[in-house]
Amino acid sequence: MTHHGHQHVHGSMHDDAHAGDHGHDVGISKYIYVFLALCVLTGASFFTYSSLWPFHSQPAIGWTFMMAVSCTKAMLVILFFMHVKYEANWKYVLTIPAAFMSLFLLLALVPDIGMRSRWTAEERQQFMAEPRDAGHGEEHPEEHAEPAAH
Amino acid sequence: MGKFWALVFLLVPVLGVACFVFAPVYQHWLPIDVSQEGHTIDHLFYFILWLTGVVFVGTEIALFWFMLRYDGAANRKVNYTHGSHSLEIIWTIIPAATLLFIAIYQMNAWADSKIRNPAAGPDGILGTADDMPPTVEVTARQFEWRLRYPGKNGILGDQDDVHVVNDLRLPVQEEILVDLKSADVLHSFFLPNLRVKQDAVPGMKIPVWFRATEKGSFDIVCAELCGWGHYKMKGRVTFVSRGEFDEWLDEKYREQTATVDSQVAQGDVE
Amino acid sequence: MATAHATAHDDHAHGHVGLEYHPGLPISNGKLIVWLFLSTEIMFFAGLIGTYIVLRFGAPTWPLPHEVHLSEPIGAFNTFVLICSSVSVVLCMESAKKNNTSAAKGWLLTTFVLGCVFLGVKMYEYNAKFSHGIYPALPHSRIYEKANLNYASAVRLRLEALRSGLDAESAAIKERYAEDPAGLEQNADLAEINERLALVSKLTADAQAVETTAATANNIIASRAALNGLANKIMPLGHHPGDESGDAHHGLNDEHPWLKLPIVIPGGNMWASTYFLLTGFHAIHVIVGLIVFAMMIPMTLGVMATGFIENIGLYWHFVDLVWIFLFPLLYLF
Amino acid sequence: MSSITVGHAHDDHAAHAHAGGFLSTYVFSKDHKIIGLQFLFSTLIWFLIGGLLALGIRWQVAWPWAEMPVIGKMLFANEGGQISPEFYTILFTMHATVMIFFVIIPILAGAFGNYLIPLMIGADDMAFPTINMLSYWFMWPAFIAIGSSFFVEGGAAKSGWTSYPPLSLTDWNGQTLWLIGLTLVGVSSMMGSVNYMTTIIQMRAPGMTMFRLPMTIWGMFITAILQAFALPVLTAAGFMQLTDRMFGTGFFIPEGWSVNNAAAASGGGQPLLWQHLFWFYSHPAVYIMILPAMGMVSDIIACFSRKPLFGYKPMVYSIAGIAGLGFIVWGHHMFVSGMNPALGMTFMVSTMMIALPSAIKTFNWLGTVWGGHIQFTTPMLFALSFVAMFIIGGLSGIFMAATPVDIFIHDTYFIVAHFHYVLFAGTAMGVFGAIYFWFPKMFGRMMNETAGKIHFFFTFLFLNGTFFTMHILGVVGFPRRLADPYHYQTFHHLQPLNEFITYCAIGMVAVQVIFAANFILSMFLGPKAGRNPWHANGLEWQAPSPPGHGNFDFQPVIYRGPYEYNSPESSKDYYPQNEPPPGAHPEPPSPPIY
Ligand code: HEA
Ligand code: HEA
Ligand code: CUA
Ligand SMILES: [Cu+2]
Repeated sequence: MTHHGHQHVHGSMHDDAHAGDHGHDVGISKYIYVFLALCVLTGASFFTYSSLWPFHSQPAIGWTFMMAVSCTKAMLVILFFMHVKYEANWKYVLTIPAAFMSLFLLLALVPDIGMRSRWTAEERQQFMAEPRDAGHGEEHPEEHAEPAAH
Repeated sequence: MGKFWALVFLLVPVLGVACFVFAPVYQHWLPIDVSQEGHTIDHLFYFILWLTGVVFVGTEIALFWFMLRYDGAANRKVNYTHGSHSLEIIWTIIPAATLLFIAIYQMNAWADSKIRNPAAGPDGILGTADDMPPTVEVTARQFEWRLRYPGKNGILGDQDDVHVVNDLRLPVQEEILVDLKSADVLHSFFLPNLRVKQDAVPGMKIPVWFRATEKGSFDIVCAELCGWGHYKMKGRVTFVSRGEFDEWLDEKYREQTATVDSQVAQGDVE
Repeated sequence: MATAHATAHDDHAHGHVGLEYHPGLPISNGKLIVWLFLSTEIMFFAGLIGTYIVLRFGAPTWPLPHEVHLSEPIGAFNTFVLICSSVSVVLCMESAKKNNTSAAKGWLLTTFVLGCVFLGVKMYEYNAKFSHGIYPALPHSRIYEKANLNYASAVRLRLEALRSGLDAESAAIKERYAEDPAGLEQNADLAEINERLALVSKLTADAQAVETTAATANNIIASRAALNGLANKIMPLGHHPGDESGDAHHGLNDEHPWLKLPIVIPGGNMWASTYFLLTGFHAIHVIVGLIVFAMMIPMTLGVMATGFIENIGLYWHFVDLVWIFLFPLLYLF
Repeated sequence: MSSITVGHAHDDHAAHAHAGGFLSTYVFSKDHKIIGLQFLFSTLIWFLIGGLLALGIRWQVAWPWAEMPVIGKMLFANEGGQISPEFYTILFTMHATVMIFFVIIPILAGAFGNYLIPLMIGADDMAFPTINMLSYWFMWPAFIAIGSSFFVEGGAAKSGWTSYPPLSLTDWNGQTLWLIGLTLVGVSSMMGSVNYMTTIIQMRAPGMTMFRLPMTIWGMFITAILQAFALPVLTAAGFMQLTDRMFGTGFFIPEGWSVNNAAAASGGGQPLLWQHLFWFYSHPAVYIMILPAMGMVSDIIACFSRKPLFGYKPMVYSIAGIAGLGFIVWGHHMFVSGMNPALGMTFMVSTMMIALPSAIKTFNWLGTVWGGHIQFTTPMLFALSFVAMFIIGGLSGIFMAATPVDIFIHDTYFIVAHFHYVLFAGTAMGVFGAIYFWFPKMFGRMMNETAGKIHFFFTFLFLNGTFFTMHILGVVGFPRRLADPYHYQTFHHLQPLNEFITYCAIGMVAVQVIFAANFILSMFLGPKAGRNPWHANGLEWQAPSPPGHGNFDFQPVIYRGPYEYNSPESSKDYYPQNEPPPGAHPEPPSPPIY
């Protein structure tokens, strides 16, 4: 094809993009520090799995901790590897609405899907797994209506 | 030409209003309401109809008037303006207030029809002794309504249950609680004459409640696409007096045991 | 804002004017479109991860990692691999910025290799699931949500199928050695088949016993206990402190992998659905990244290429970011 | 010196000034104008198909099971020339799919977005012409998937355009093709929308600040944002449905679910999950289907009222407000779906609030017409009818937003009336207006005004005959998606009304012949248009008609907003955006370059 394509090489704009960068350009060491931090943080969330983790009986603590760690890691990657720390304010225009929308989607799903056993039909309960702590002791009366009727 | 087009646009509010004025005359209107609570829905409908009707006529007439009045052929001087702050504020605040009012005004009716579940009994809490048992369990399936009454002992899910298809009978003047289920895909349990509509969702047991004020027989419509036979998924709901209802239920129970017995006698039952 | 004078077209062959623009943001168009693309990706993964979260926390129960042969150390290792690859991408860009093309090429290759390692590990992990019958659904899946009569009859059916298969096999061998009884006696396959048949008959008897107990027991607890016992024998559930490999159950299915009996994993089906969906889409994103990296290998990665490297880097970091959340959510929660 | 006069010699500057061969110029072109026209032609053809499918629907509803004249025997030989109930479900599913995904969305964003964005902001093309080209070519596999689905075993998708599981999981291959087609349309839209955003942010001519952009561009811009944030969720949901169908995952089915006595599926999910994810996209999508039309209509109304747009900034803010609120109202499609009723309450309040920005827009359009100097051209008539019709469609939305009322009217023809008023009477009329308005720019020739007015008159009449009466059906409770509504006693007496509606629908499709003829003939025979036949202010009108490759034969520099009609500053009744103010700059800052 003889077509050249229209790759717009905005030479001068490219310089603009890094105009703010020069002051921060401490080179490679910055990335190494971030890398180490990420490794340590991965180790930290992995720690919740080890037997030394004191809160095995309260999973919520572990979950919160891990999400906090993940968010920190995400921030490090976004700020340094993706250079967002050095970007102008437009970054907020993109990230904040997306974050809000995903959160709202999640929240609105909770009452229906998250609490989907609220209005459960018996037919479903027959096949549904039981909560782990229910154990073998107390039984729900409806569950008696199991295949016995076959 | 401007005049002509303005008149064409005037047809919209004129014929629109005429449509809504004449429709009731030809029974093209809300089907008769035989429910205790349906009138609140109808009332809200009329309220919104009047409100939007006024807005509709107002805006359409304004458009007509401007088209007539500011026809370019008349060569009037143009009113060069970029807008008006105070007008913007007025036409933001007034609709906002109106809409907010409708929003709040209807909440009670919504709560009555979907939130204040009579199953909870007088104390309003589910799972206590005074809970109301369901009158009937309706299971929608392609393409029929399976109905199950608790029978004499009032407990669903035992040998005593009465099974019926499509022919829903219910006592009049009593609070009815339906457990709505689906055996396959989505359906919707629509009683136009009671202003009741609720989708049946596989895996869910959704409570539906209403109270009929008049005897009679009405359509049960399936209002959610459920396959090729969606159009024929028709049932009937018949409201009868308590006595007639009990009698009918007894008879159905006898029929049912009779067929089961004869099947057992013939060895038909696995 | 100052008007940045940017020439739109570098090629004047078209014979039309190059126009001047008034850009709204001080970044290149390429970078902007990549960022916009990434925000659509955020919503895509928000849909997937959000679904996972509500399904998981709304589920009556969820399998423990060990029950679905999920190994946390492997997951952590893969997290580490991706972090390394993120670093190598930025280093690639830094080298390119300094016009150090060979170093840049080296870092690019490192990234590429790390991405491949990630996928290799992922394949190994998938295989661990598949070999245990953990698929999203029938016909391959062997997961049952609870030990009920359905389950017991599924076990019996599987055993019956095994028996008829083994019978056929042994008949075939016998036919082959019809004229050679001595050879038949020494045939190792036949011996093994007989051994298996013995086990299958024993298990069939057990399963039938459980089924009858469960169906006839006048007390639910006894029936439950029998059914749970069967399930537990096939694949024991629960956390086993000490077995860190994630693979050290000792049920019938592990002792005799050929049995492939149905297993009970409460919540296992939804687990499999979400796990494969999330990791699958993440893996697809990794593959796309690797394809681009592969295409970059013949390129000269000098100053001219920094913009491009930065953009693909942004994408790659995003893929890493997704994994940063997937790892705890899928492996550690 | 007015820059309009600059470069008159280039009026006939052809789109193919450079040697590129037929294929790369007209087929695999990267020029935004050619791509826009490609979208326009494709969508018009699909529009025709969608309209014919609608007639199939109307035929069945008015005369259930009656043999279709002439074509019945050809199409439904097996059923003795009648539509089968199954085919009826295919009809409305595909009618809606075609209309929404292959007509309205691509004609707004694909055709007009592509054609107008660079021209109106003073760019020579999109920021990424190759991606732009791909976004058109990704439509083709989708066209093929959806088109061929009619011929696969079991027929095309038949679970409604909403594709609610579990029904859609039991469907035949048509549904798989539907999902694939939609995913591809999604990919196309995504590529379009990120490209449009980049172009609008980065490639505006000097002086073209955000608040000097025409409303069309604002509509397109916000639409692109909506697409970018909402569509990926549908794509994710579509993949989940695809894996549910093909790999047996259980996102949308409960435990133990089985249909037709098949073995119980593993499940563990919830049918409502699809509805949430689907409407999380599809509610913003209804605004995707109207915001660009609102923008174009604003431009047309201001131009033919010869008066500045009333309240430019409130108009912009209300578009943004609609977009923002649009993300938090999706639950209003699910009031009776089994959704948690408390959630229904919150969605009701947000839905009420979304009427507010629409109200602001409506009043500002009226304000624009007020005190103007109205020229009753065809585009103006269509634009005014957009306003008149959108009011009806919007007000019927208020009934449905009221949760208790929605209990009764949900899934009745009241809903059908509502969305045809906003989609057909609103958007499609806006699109007709836009075609009449920008046709001279696209093809360098004018369309016939008389034919246009006849087209308008009958479309307007028939459209109201068709859709207004549907409100009445809805008030009786007449359900939608029903192959034979007279099965129910309650609806027996509605058949005459349905027949009337069908006659109007036939009339409406028939008068489109006038439009088609006018469109096709004018392309070749219409009088030459010149650069600015409507004396409009927008930058696109200062470029040649049709604009050549690279769009402008001068460097546009912008001095004012696009709505300075009858400005006291100018002696003419219009004042192009790039005309230097008297005295301020005798010469534009950058002299024209040739
Ligand atoms: C372009 C498309 C479009 C647009 C713009 C809208 C706009 C609106 N829609 Fe509509 N809608 C659809 C397309 C659209 N809709 C489709 C396709 C469906 C059905 C999908 C399906 O099920 O297949 C649907 C369904 C639908 C439902 C679900 C009904 C049901 O299934 O039960 C609801 C419920 O709330 C709703 C509400 C609204 C509201 C409140 C608006 C508002 O934005 C309208 C606001 C406008 C005005 C109100 C008019 C102008 C204002 C004034 C003149 C000011 C004064 C007014 C007052 C004070 C009241 N719509
Ligand atoms: C943009 C969307 C759109 C448009 C334009 C239309 C247009 C029409 N629709 Fe449709 N419709 C929907 C979207 C749309 N519809 C949706 C979303 C549904 C819901 C489906 C579901 O339930 O799942 C629906 C459902 C629906 C139903 C309800 C079916 C049912 O529930 O049982 C009916 C019934 O009357 C109907 C009728 C019509 C009619 C008569 C038209 C007419 O206005 C059509 C007129 C057609 C034309 C005017 C085309 C003319 C052609 C040209 C202009 C091209 C010219 C060509 C060249 C220049 C080459 N539609
Ligand atoms: Cu059942 Cu429709
Ligand atoms: Cu909506």
